[in-house]
Amino acid sequence: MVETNMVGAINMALREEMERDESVVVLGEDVGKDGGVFKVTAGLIDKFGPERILDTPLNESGIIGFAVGMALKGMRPVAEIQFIDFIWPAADQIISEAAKFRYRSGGEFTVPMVIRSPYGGGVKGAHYHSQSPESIFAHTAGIKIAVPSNPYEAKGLLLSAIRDPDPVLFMEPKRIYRAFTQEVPEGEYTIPLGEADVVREGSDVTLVSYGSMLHVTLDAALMAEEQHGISCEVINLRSIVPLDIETIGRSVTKTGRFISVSEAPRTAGFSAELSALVAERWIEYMESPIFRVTGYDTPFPMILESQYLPTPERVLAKIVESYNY
Amino acid sequence: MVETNMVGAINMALREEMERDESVVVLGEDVGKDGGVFKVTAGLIDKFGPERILDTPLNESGIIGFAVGMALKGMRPVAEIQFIDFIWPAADQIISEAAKFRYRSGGEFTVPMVIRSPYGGGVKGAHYHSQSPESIFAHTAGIKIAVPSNPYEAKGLLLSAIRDPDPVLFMEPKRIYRAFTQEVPEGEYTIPLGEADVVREGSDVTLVSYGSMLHVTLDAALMAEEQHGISCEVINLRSIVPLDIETIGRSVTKTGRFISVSEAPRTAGFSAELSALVAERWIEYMESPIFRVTGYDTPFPMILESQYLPTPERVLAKIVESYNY
Amino acid sequence: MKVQRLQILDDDGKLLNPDLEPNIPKETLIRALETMVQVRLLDEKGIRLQRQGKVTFHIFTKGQEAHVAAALALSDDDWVYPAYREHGIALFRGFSLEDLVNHLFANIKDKEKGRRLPGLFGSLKHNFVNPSAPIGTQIIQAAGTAYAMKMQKEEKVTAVFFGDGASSSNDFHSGLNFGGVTKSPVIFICQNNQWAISVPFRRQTAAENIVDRAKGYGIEGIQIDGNDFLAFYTAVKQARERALRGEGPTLIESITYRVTPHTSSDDPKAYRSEEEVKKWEQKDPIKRFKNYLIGKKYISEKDYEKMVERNSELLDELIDKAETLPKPGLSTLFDDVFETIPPYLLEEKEELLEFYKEA
Amino acid sequence: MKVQRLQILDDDGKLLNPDLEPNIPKETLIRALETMVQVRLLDEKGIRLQRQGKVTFHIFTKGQEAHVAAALALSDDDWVYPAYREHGIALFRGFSLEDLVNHLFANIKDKEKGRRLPGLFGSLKHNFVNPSAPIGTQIIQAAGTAYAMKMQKEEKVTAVFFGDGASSSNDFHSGLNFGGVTKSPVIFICQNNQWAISVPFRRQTAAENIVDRAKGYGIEGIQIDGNDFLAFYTAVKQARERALRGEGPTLIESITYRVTPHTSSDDPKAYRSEEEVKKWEQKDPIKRFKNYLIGKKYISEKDYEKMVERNSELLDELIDKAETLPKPGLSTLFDDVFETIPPYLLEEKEELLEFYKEA
Ligand SMILES: Cc1ncc(C[n+]2csc(CCOP(=O)(O)OP(=O)(O)O)c2C)c(N)n1
Ligand SMILES: Cc1ncc(C[n+]2csc(CCOP(=O)(O)OP(=O)(O)O)c2C)c(N)n1
Ligand SMILES: [Mg+2]
Ligand SMILES: [Mg+2]
Repeated sequence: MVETNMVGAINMALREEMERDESVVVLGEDVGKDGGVFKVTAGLIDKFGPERILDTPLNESGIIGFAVGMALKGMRPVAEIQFIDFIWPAADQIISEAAKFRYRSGGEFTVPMVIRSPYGGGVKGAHYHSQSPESIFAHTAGIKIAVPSNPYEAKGLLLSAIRDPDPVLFMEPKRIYRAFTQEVPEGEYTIPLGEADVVREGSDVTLVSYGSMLHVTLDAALMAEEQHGISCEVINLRSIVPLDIETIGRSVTKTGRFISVSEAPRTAGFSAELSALVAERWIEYMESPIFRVTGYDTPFPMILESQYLPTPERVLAKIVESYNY
Repeated sequence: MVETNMVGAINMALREEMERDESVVVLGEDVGKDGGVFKVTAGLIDKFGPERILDTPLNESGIIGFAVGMALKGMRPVAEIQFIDFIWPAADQIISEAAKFRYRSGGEFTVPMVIRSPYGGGVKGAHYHSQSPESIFAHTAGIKIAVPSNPYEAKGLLLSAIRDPDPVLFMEPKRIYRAFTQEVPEGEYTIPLGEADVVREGSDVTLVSYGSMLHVTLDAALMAEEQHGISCEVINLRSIVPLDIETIGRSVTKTGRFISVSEAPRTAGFSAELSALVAERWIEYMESPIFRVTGYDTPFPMILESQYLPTPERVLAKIVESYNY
Repeated sequence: MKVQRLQILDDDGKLLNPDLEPNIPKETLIRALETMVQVRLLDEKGIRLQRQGKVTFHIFTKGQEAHVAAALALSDDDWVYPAYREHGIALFRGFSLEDLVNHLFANIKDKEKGRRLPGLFGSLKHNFVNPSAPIGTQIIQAAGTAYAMKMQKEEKVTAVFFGDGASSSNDFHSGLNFGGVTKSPVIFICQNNQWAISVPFRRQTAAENIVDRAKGYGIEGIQIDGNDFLAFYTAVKQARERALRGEGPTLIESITYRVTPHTSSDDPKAYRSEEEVKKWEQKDPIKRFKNYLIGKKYISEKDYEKMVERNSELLDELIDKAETLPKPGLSTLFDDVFETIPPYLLEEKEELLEFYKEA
Repeated sequence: MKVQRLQILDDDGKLLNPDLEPNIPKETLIRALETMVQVRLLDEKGIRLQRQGKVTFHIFTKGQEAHVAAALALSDDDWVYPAYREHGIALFRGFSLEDLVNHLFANIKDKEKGRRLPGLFGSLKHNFVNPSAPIGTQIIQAAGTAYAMKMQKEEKVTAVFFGDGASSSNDFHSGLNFGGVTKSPVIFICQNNQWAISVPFRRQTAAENIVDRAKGYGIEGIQIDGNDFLAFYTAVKQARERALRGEGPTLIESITYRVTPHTSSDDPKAYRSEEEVKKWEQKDPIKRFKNYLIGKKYISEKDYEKMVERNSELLDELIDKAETLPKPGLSTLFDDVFETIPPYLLEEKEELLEFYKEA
């Protein structure tokens, strides 16, 4: 066991997996000597050398396309996009290539690769160092998406992602990269993609979230309990694709109330998908509207980011509204 | 009045607008002598010359980035992406640039431009000549989205789009480019972005769709009436952003049943947003689950495309399920 | 500064420069010619099938068959990323005509399971990568594959084909740059056939030649007569040797011409003159290569005619068979999205199967 | 083949080649020096403010102040797309220090309404385009703006700045290609400062020079000593003249060096030696330009010191004022998404205002 933060846990996962499996390669901008702008890959180049920890030219479609080509040839690339806001030049290589190779080749050519990228607000990063585009990739058949919410999960999910036979987008909530530490086992353990975690049991309202918003949600649940005696069940999705619909169903049929919390803009965000799923499957259980607490439909701001982002208070208000409906 | 199909109506809109406004420029691959692979820009180069009908190199981010630069300098570019499946190299120029310029510059630098692109299945185009990525752009604050469903709308919406002070994605349902003709007025008329059209009134079930799926939906409504005596109200969105939520609300509070129909993959598609809106606003009116009929969460197929796409029969089955719930 | 263009055969197939004649076994040369003939026949029959409504689409290759030379210059273990006019390489490597015909019909024996436009096929067994439709994406992927080969310490190279249009794509830029900076064993082959659908080369770029880009990426460049089988062979062979010596990538610009429409959906009358096409038909690569073989007395005109006839009959048989085969079944729709189908997709599958059982 | 690099001043600011000395009025030169001094001071004060937690972020410019020369070579009506180390151009054109300081503080007078990282500002009035953060995107936009100028028949050009890292971006490729093929009046200025955060130029590309790319796009290219004010001026001036004569784009590669960390978030100790930095500090562009002006007797060392002092005091005053101003209000969050706020966004705005009124 090591007491470490999320940065440390991801670094540990990469280090161990690269020791275990020669075919794992890390590539991206500044991942080498610099250890990445968040130091997630710190020290790896000393151990594995500049061929396996490859500093690339500044071109995200290049990074992903190059990784696709490596994956096709039997490597297990872990590509870093420095901020997920910079992923768009690579959209074609992700959406048209990585996600479709298996299907378009009738199962012959496969792309086992991971795209790691810090996402989300809360660090005064403004428009281009803050966004959460998970719903866009969730809409893309052929790619899985994992979002850890703590160091332990980060390591376990990343190991699953690297070993997965298909492309996985691994979104790292940078806001909590160093927010807290946790005991993380050394050596091998995995958390399967597609299994949510009920992190708090409750009977009145179901709250669903992931990544850094999970903590906002948990704070709100605590406040709801303490201030209003409302008992919230909190589900941590951990992976968005595949989605653990069953766990959501089990909870919502029990509580009859549902709120999802995500920080991306509201329209067509992943919260919309969660609402839609509940509304088409379990509407007869619902005792109040199916709510979402989200970012707003504006570009990501800077000075006003704490008002833009969901806060425990905003989630709490919806919990109370839902409960008293 | 001219009797014309959608290709003719769009061509007419471009021609008239270019005559009226010198700053309108068309650019894209093969838009010149070839008139576009669907002949939408046929003949325009003869009238306006190769500077205003600009054949570009094969690079979609180039097309959009070049158009952004023109728009900033006071032009009104109408950029064609040959198939919307090829829009991904331009994702960065659309999402990070066109959509955010006004906001990031405090309102100073603006990008009045249109991106025209054929979308959707039904032409045996397989993975890369069939997709419908509207939800991805709907999730992007700062860009509007219009989707006509007939020649009349195509012209009226396109004129609004070109005159709009902000970037507009104009998605053309290629499957019905030449499917039918209609009387289209010569000269000026516009259909505002943000106003849906109730194309069929009804009392039992609300159906919402747009583009080529509108016709599938209308066929289903007719079958529901004829075969089951179920009265469907059909709403044609015409624009997805801004969305006419009011018209949807008026209908669903009357019928108490809701189904949206869109051809994109289900997960996080635009139908999810429609479901979420209804579920958070009007759940107490609902007498049955909030349904969506969509494509599946696979890459777009070829041989099996008629099974992949929503059909009147599939919509009808949901109507009956909703009605009998 | 005018770029030198490598040419070994003249337009009639006579040796321009005997010193440069590569040394290739007779049988290999004849097999190459046969492959080129098969490609030409597939073109003729493919467009006919499309006109008859029997296949959905056709992509032409006519006039670009000299690409088969690359299959000789490469080892079968080398990876090839085709654009979509290079299936001669797969055929030369042993991908069967039967599989190809079944693919065109998108029938139940189609390895691509009826999912692709006819012509967009690959074969892992033949190290022939399944192509995309988005233009250019394979260029950077090829660089990555070559880098993997280097890491895996395999004595292999990766070759990638793309058009003049694709030279404008983003992935051309990143591909050449990543390939160069990692000194990966990759060969970039631009089939500059002068047109990207209706856009002529002079509107694709202001550069005089695509090969002028090599220096800007610190890699080697060579321009060749792309209708000259021997020049094609020689350039690829040299590039391969350089790559294996660790000297990095080569950009080969093959000057050729698309004498046909772009695809079955295209009509070039709108944008180009017939004269230009006529001129280029004089440089037909099959004619030149065949004459070279006749000149060397490896075959006779008669042999060639028989070769055409034999392959034509074979193809007709395969077509007749392929036509009768059923299409892939409904449940294949959900295969291969992921290695294992996740629960939500299984639900969708069951929903669809249930619906069409009922219907 | 070694590329020739244009240099007019030596490392001490003496004229290397008097024949090439441009003819610029004394007052203009002094104003340019003052602008460079302001830029340097903003750097020193900006990083201090960031360290004190008063502004959120700092981007350095030190060592790249010679870019101010471009402002002299261009007309004020020409459009400039900066990367993010070129605010000297805005200042030279009259963008006020006060506005810039308010921007750094993201206060209520910030034209960018507190939305941007400090340093990412533009000004329509000064034809100085609001920059992105994604690297390279402005290069193709600049080509489009230049094309618009041509269509509008204005006697103007567009100049765009970007780094060596940005030369790898997709938009570099499309920008130079679109600019070239449309022969638009655009000047591409690569500030090759040898580093892209921690990635050295030799790992950015295998090309020896960025300027080697010009030929591959059929455009003109020139390499300059980017710390030499006079070389910078001359290259931009010539490029502008070519552009206005309708001869198309020029790629200028300015060889310079980032003597500072990348931004306030960066620590270069991890990846480079101090020696290299020291060497480049000898080529300081302000020192060289100042010595040139002293050599011409346009100013004295004393004048220069006063100039620094005066501007330092001015900046301190502006900083003190800016610090006290409030931040932009909550309702600005929803402005400028579109020209007119649509109903759904108005609803969101009301929801938020209501919530924070209650809270
Ligand atoms: C990204 C992208 N944009 C547009 C298209 C449509 N398209 C298909 S082929 C083609 C022209 C390709 O030209 P070139 O690369 O020269 O290859 P050629 O067809 O001449 O062999 C175009 C524009 C596409 N497939 N992908
Ligand atoms: C598309 C994109 N990828 C990554 C980044 C992160 N990033 C910011 S600046 C930078 C390096 C830029 O180097 P260069 O272009 O040489 O400019 P310089 O900072 O040296 O002036 C990187 C990688 C970014 N802003 N945009
Ligand atoms: Mg071509
Ligand atoms: Mg740099």
